[in-house]
Amino acid sequence: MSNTPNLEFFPENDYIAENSPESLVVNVDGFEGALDMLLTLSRTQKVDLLKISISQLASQYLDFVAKAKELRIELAADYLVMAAWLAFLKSRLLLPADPNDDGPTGEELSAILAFRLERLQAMRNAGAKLIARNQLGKDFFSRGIPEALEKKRTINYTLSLLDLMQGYARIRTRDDFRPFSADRESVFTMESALERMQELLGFSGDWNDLMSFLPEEWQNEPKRVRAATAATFAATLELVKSGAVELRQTETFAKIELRKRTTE
Amino acid sequence: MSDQPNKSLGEHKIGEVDQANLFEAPSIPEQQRMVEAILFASSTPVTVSELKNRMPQGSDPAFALDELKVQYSSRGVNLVKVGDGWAMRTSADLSFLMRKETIETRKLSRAAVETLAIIAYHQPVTRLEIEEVRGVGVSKGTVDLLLEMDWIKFGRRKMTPGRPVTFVVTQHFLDHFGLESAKDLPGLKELKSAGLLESTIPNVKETGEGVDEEERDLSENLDQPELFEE
Amino acid sequence: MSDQPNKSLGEHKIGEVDQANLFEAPSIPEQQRMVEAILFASSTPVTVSELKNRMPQGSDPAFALDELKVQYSSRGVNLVKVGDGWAMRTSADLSFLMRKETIETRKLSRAAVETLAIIAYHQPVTRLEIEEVRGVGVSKGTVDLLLEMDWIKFGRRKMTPGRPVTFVVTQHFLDHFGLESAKDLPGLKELKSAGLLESTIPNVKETGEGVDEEERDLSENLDQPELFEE
Repeated sequence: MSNTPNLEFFPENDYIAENSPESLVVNVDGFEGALDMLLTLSRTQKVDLLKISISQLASQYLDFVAKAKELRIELAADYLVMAAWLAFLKSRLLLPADPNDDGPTGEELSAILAFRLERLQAMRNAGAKLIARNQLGKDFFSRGIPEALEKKRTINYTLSLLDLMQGYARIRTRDDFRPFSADRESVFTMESALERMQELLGFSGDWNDLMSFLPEEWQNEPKRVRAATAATFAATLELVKSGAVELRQTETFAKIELRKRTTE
Repeated sequence: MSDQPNKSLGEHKIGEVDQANLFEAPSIPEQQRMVEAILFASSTPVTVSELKNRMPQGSDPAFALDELKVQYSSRGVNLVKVGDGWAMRTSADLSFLMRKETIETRKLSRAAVETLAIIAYHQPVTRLEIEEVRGVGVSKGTVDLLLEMDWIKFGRRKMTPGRPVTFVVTQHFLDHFGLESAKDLPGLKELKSAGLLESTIPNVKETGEGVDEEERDLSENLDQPELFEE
Repeated sequence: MSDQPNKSLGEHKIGEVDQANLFEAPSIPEQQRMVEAILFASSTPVTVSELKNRMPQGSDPAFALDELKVQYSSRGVNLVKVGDGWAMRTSADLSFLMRKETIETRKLSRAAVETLAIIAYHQPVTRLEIEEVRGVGVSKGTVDLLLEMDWIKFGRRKMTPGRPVTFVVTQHFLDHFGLESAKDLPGLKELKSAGLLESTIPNVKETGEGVDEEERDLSENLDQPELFEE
């Protein structure tokens, strides 16, 4: 117990950095937690881990924490938890075992701590051994020019006879409506009729036969006349709606006449 | 991979090495191992002089390469010269192992189905005729796909201006659909009675002025109810 | 690299193949060439079942692999087993030739090395278990780094309350450290028999009085740096 831990004994010199005259900040980053610090402390006993005096280790650690407090060093929570646990362990080791107490004995607690220290040390050694192994890309190598696996995709198209028949049926059905798309030559659109009417109305203020508005080239073939008449009539209705034109028909099947609406 | 290398080692080099460069040059098998490892790991072909630079003093990579080349010539991987350098390559006859073939099942596009159907029902038929029936153009891709699938082929040229080429269905097509001939395809009436045709059967004669003989034949064909059995 | 393989071919397989699968399986030397080609071409390990999938029907890649492993054991490039897979790797004793190929890797922090070791030796292991061994929390950055390096991955969930996720090492980890399986980790047996891979002390009562033989062996073991031989 004379082995009072001296804070300066910690491995790195920068472990304790002077922050202000009154408080010291412990560079806890140097340690990976309280267990790691205990492991480091245990090495100061210069015996192998299994022969270590846990009670001496506990005292070392508690002295360190006490000194840290005295020096107003802020310690992380896990260091304090460890300190409390070690204080408990020490009391167990010092006091005679209470036969009525079911809790672990001081020896058992010591064994637990020794086991944890050993296990940590073992993993640390294992990690070192692992990293010391030959490594891919450092000591042994894979093929420098790997040959890519060429992925060839074969597409298998499926088509049943039913699909084929349905496809054909679809086209034949569509034929019924073909005039819409097929007979472009005999179609006079309402848009072109409207355009034409707007031009012609500019010159005419009298009543005129709707038929006189048909373009000349659309007045010979019956099919074309019908198309042009329908388009022109529709355009006229559009013009009436917008208030540009007046429309009249004296009796059924009589001529449809129209004139430009004059603004009064 | 026989005992060849050992033989040749004995004959060509080991003696020399033992006497002259005992403490310098690695043994010939060692040099071969080195060349092997360097070529394997390098991401680019390696020249002889680069090998020499990388290998211990007194090495003769050119010789090791020659030996290795022979050894590997019968293996799945060969030593090949690429420009000035050397590299390992999969043996050409095993290139099929480097391909992963996947088979994907896909539905034929609507355009392709319709084009195929028109060819089947109207054959021999020109591209223009297909377009007339479908009411839209037929893309080259669609025709190519059907040709590639070996479902259609070129038929006789039409004796009309421009002598356009025609399309007919192939034996493979018939086999695929279990048909004896294209005439076995169900007619429009069967399609209708099977509920496949919603509207009335159009009168083929009306659809245009220039219905040629074949089309008329077809329309007659379609009027005769045929039993379709699959 | 002797006539061994040919001998064993004759004994084991060729007869079978000739009689049973004459038109199916390639000859054994052919199968070896194929395995060779596939493994040389791939920079990552290839499993036996993948080899089988890529080779012609009736091939027995496992047998070909055994033969090839022997043949390549003395070469500059070796056939190594990595987990479920097989890969071609340059011989580690030739690493001095490979300075050009060496990939500079970042040095791992002590925390990362320890965490990796704990996962490798204790797997499958939960984060909490890692923290218990280290006596300190495991930072997300450390786990992320190891995941990113493809050295660890998530394993099955533990059947304990909360069903915590576990970590295990990957095939790439095995590949990177030249391990055939996680069972080949250095010193694994000793650690196991010393009870140091347990989450609790193997036997509290005994250890309190006297350390048993195995533990004493281990502690000696740990202090004496062991030579690792492959």
